[in-house]
Amino acid sequence: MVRGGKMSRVDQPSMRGFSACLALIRRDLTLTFRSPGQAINPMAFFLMVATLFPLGIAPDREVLSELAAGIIWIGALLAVLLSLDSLFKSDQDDGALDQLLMSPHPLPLLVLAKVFSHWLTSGFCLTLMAPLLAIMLHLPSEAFSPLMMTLLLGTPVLSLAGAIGAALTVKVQRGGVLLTLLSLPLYIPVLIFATGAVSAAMQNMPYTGHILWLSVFLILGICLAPLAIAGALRVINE
Amino acid sequence: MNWTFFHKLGSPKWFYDISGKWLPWLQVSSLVLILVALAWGLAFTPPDYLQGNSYRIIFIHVPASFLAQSIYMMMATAAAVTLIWRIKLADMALKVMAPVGASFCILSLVTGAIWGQPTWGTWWVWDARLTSMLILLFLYIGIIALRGAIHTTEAAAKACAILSLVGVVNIPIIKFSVDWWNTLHQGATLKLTEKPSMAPEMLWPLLLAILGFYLFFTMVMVLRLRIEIISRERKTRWVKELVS
Amino acid sequence: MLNVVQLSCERDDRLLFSNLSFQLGSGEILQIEGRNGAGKTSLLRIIAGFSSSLSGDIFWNDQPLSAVYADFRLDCFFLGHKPGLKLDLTPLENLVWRARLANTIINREVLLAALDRVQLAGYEDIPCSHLSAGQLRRVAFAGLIASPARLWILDEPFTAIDIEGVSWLERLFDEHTHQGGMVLVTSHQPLNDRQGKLRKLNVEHFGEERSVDGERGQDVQG
Amino acid sequence: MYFDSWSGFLVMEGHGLYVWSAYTMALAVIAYNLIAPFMARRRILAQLAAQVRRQERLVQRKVIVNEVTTSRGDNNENRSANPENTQLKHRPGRQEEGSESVERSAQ
Repeated sequence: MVRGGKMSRVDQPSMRGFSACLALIRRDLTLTFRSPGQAINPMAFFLMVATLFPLGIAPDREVLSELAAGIIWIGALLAVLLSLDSLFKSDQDDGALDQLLMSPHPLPLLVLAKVFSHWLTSGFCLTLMAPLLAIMLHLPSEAFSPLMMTLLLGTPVLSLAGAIGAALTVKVQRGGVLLTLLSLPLYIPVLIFATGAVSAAMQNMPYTGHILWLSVFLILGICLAPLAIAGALRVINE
Repeated sequence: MNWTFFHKLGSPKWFYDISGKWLPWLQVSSLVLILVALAWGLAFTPPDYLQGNSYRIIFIHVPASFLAQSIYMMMATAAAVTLIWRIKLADMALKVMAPVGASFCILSLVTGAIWGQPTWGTWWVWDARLTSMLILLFLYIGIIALRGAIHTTEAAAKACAILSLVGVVNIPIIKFSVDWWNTLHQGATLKLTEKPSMAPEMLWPLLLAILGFYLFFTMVMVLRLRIEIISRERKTRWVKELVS
Repeated sequence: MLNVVQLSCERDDRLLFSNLSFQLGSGEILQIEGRNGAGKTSLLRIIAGFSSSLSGDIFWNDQPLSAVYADFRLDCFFLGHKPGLKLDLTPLENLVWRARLANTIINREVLLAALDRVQLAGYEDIPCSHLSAGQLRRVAFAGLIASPARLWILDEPFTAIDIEGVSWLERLFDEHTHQGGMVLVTSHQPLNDRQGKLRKLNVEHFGEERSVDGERGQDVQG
Repeated sequence: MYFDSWSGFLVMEGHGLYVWSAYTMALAVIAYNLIAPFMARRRILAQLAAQVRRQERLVQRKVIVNEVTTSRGDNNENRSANPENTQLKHRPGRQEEGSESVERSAQ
């Protein structure tokens, strides 16, 4: 009698998927705190991008306030891309990725935990830094709240979409450039709606539509991206 | 429902023999059609009242754009077939279609830019369709680069399949957001590739050109697929006999 | 009980092995031999469930592996070439996250006892980056001891292990098989067979017997 | 023919440059798509031919080695236990490369 694959009720251990995710998140966070270099790089890069633009274009107020949202968002996008390269590669190098694939828990769930811990150390920190840069770039005050909201909703999508590229290029030696190439097309809708929201706010028009669209992308990312990431990891590690 | 046909279709040797018969017909018909269509469009149709003769570029730009998009759709279906039924031929098709699609994407971009010059006086216009086409080119280059970066054939096959499926999910989102972005920033400029109400004598050469380009694409794909089959099945006896 | 039937694997259009079959009952050790590149590691990774591009079938407790992969992984411990430990974490932290990932509830004492058994008693709170390759392997073995998995799949466990480490490991295998466990191991050193439960399988016997003929190239699995 | 003269056809009331450059670009893409497969075909066929030649060379070298070993093998029968044929187990089917096939084809 071939059952549907589940052991009999009695000896089936309760599957604690959630505690496995928590353990993964705790592990990644302690790893980041133990070697903070990994988390500082994207923030330093973000700050540097924001200082290069005034030097390159013009320091005066009207020009910068017009460009501020775009500069901040493109800086955040590139900084996230920078930190994505080592997402799965560090696990691949020391064999921890095999343990991840060997876990009885569903891989998309574990991958979601890993991407969440990556977002905490990269996207979230960039969002916290964004007001500082907004001031430096003379962003008008009414545009601060949409900027923060779009960053808060948009950076997780950047991590999720970028993780697909990271999973696909985990075994490629110098996969950084390829990762950027694979992830950029997925970033474009987020960039468009985020900067659209801020510029709409600057012309004091309502920007709730943009925020709703960004949350649509976020939910779409949370549902679909882990499946693609898990599929890619399984395929690459055959 | 017997699946023998479907599985037979999947075997490289069977495809190699059948395509051997189709090839000459495809070659002749596609080249003849393209020549006729382009000659007709270039020399015999009257100029457009608004854009003058520069609209003749439409006979290349529109077929190339259609082809670039539909090749990506075909790649997505080949990717789905590779992942679900694991038919090797589908992966060979996926690998072979990418460069052809990229070349037509580039052709569509360049002809669009050239067409933009006489109409607006600037070489590059951030028009919604041209921008989407540019992003589509990034998707193509991503797949070609990923195929080159992973060396084991099985892993490369499945990775590219996943990437093209992710890409195909993303195309409508990109199209929607680029169109929305375009209307937000620009006034109602003449949409470049929006076909002005096509007079019949302009429409016929265009349809002929589109058909010619699609036949040309099928011919090129069959050519490349046969070579890929020989390369992948080099260990089988029928390829060894073929080669020696 | 693991049962592999007519397994064949093609890697980069090179036939590694074909129609390879074996059974592994509880209390048995199976050593996979073969020269480098013969496909030992690929065989282990296929059985552990990493690879899905194979023809032939694998049964776990006489159910197809694809249907019971969660139960299989609850009961299986895989040790690859690399120890699978994060170098910035301490051995204890490494064992904790690996146990959590494998869904086993483990308290500190059990882990400390396991570390003690592998002679790493004092090292539990030193970052793994300070440990040598041999010690890292022993931390992985501590994970092995602490895990309730019945099937052990070990890929070249004897690398970077000194002589008395090898005999210690063999005693560990005997103890595990004595309690009804199963061990699937690849290594170049011949294991001495104290309790008559050791069987050997050479992957090369199932190697490339004949060039892939036309029909073979046609089948859908490819 | 809409245009009255060949030169009119080339100039196309000033738009000729753009139209013709677009069409040459199209010609370039069509040429690329036609030539690339043939280049690839030639490269792969050359590869396969080289592989077949390497295979034959391998076989010939084995035949020569066999004659040498069998002639040497007759006069020093006692030293026959060289490492290759200690594990003279029956091997199902022929082994393509590797030293075993030396002693196998010698049987």
